[in-house]
Amino acid sequence: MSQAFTKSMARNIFFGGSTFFFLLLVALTFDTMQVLPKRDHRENITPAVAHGKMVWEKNNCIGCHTLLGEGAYYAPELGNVYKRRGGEFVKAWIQSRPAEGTPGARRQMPQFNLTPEELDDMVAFLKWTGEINTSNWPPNIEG
Amino acid sequence: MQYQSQAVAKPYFIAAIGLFVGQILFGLIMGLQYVMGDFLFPAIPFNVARMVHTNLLIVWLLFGFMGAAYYIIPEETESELFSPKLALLMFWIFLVAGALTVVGYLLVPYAALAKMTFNDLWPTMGREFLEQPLPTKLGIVVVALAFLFNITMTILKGRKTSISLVLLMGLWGLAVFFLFSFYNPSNLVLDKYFWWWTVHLWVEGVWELILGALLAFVLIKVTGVDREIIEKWLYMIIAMTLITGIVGMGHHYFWIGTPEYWQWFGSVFSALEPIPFFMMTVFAFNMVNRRRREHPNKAATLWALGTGVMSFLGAGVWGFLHTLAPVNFYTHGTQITAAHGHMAFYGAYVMVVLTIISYAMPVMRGRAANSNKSQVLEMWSFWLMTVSIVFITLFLTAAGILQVWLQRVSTTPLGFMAAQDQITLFYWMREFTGLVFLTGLVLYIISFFVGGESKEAA
Amino acid sequence: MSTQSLTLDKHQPGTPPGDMAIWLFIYAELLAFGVFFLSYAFARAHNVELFNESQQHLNRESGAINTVVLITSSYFVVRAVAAIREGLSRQCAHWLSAAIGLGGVFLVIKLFEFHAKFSAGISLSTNTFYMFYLSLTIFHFMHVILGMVILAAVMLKARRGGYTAEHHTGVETGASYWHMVDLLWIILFPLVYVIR
Amino acid sequence: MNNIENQRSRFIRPCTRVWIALLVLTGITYGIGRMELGGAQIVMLVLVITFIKGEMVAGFFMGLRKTSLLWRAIMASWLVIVGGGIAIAYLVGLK
Repeated sequence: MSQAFTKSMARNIFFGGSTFFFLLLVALTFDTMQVLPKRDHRENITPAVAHGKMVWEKNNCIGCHTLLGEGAYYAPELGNVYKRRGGEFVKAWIQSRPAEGTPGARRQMPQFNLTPEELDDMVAFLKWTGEINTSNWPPNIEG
Repeated sequence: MQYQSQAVAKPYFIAAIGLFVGQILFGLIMGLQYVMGDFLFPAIPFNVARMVHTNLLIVWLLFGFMGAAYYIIPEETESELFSPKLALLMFWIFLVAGALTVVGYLLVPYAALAKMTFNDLWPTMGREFLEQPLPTKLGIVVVALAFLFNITMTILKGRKTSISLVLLMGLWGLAVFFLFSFYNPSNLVLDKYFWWWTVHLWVEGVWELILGALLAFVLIKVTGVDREIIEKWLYMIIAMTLITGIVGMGHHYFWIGTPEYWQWFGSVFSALEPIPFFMMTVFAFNMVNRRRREHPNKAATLWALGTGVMSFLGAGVWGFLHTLAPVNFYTHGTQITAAHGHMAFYGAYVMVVLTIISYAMPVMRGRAANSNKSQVLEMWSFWLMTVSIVFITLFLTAAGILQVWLQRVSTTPLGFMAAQDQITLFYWMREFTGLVFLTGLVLYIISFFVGGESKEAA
Repeated sequence: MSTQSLTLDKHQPGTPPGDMAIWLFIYAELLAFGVFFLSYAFARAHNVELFNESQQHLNRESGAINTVVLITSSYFVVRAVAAIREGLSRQCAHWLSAAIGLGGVFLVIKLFEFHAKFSAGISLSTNTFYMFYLSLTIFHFMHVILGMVILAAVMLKARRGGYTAEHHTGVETGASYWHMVDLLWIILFPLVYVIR
Repeated sequence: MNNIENQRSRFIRPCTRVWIALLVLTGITYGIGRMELGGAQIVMLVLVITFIKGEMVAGFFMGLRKTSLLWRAIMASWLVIVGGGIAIAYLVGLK
């Protein structure tokens, strides 16, 4: 290429361009933070919901499932599981996993030995998650 | 080897390759669990295997990056490392911490591990890729700071080249954005929003600076092309990377509760993200075609070219496939994402680390390049691994398309498990291809032990 | 000295003025804006009534005045380049200052527009039209600022006599970027304010 | 030096004429907006005017006029694609 393509100009564009777009990201983030309360309904985050999220994390549920589409793709989406199955089903399902697994089953879910309180809070968390405004994702109830 | 202290890179590279093997083995376990649900259950449930698989990947790439920095920086700054002893100490700390973490994952139920490591005091665990217990996370910060201190001091006292500057910025960025992993609010949307500041700004941001710097260094060495030319390309590539990639983060903000304008910002900017990868491919081939010397290390050149092509395919093309919001609406969180993830990580980061290892290891062992026999074997491993990853990606893409069709597009959508049953064949083919990949990796390791007449040191 | 060597500076014949790196950047920017413009156009096609209705509330006058301001500012920059090609550093700096001043006028007018919209409670999330209107104009607004920073750097160097009739790639580089900012607004104005 | 001497002696430079032309075209565009005219023909007129303005800025201000065909072609095709895309989108929206 011509000599008129200089390294110092390329460097300036790198610094200028990345600063510019980082500022744009910060500005958009600022706006997002203003809008989020209307979409995530944070007023409904009760202590039970918050604890439910901890239960979710402590058992590494994201290692098999997706939540709002993020996570592992080994097991069903759970962002809308409350709507799909209802709270009682979710609790019964988690409780009834055999510790040694089901021989010959297609996929296996471990027995996590959750307490009744943990189960309730997990369901509260999943219920709250299902009420987040996700722009109509997933496309249907199957997740 | 021009500087004594470059030798500290060697244990880093060896550890990286060792952990790479572990990563692949766990990948194979998971692949089998996709089709044989009770394989190794309940000893190693899928979520544990996956955590080990992804965490090992991250850790071995970090080992690779650090080793690369320890190798490159003395040569670029034309001075010995500030403290080789510190580098070696950090190596052992990082290795032991990493090993303990993996052992913890495997031996203790995750919830018990969380309890043992004070997760209740400051919950950070249980989020994808950031599953590490708090002490491990703090350990990473300490190791990273000591490492950065070492590298920064070396650069300060020596020659300042653009390559070392870009590498340094990338590494600092890596440490800075990792700090977001300590932020875990109970509001899931906020959690996810800033979780991406670590994950996205790593792999589609600062890591690409590291990638660019490593590639530029190796290209200067193997092609002998003028540093000025290579460095200005480097700047243009990373400029485009950040210009498109920073706001391109919006492609993760489509469906997690964030405002809808992200669908536009994310689509527009991430649609441009293939450009820097395309430039990288053009750059690599251009430089090799304009080479001023015939470097005896053909394998390293092959890896460098492969990085260009495969990162463009994996990150660029496969990323673009599902990055537009209307498409992503259907593909989000399916095997399509997995397909993209595999090829992008292999094509960009695995390959660039193997490139620098391929170039630097012979030098550290006192020769410009390995014997012909060894290089031929290494090139075989290159092709086996690369072709395998292409096929793994294709099979997962096929699986993903079918999954999307059956579960989301169809007027009578199937449930998740029913859809999975329909695509078992592709999972079997993926697993088989994974074994070919492992064969390639074994050959790669063997190539280090193949003797024969080696090329003299340059 | 022939005109040839003057106008071409140290360029290869046939390449545009300024540093080649800025041209790569310019094309990248054009691509990003182009995609954004087309996104607007096709989003509008799906929602004509909403776009037509919301467009009524824009201040077309300030949009038109700003077009004039930017075109004139661009013209001043042309004069600055012409001046430095004749080796007139001081004049070059003066033209550049005038161009930067007009950039400032653009920003002020735009700020009034933004203020009116924001105080009416309009934000990115109000509707698709305002999402685009605000995104496009704020994104462009930031480009005007960036362009002014570049021109200011060039102007300061010109004032110190840092450019000559033979060596002034820096002036041309800054000028090319500023013209791009102008060019983008020339499309943005009819697209967002006029077409209905 | 001939050209420059000529340019300096001329009262109105070529770039000044371009500037005036741009202002006039802007005035027309504004007038169309002011009258709130719409419809396919009007919009095509606005887009043609925009294309001409774009080419003038690119050619005379940015200096692409004196460059090789490739450089001019990139800019012209960008203008055509963006303008044409807007036109197509408008026609789609009429239905």
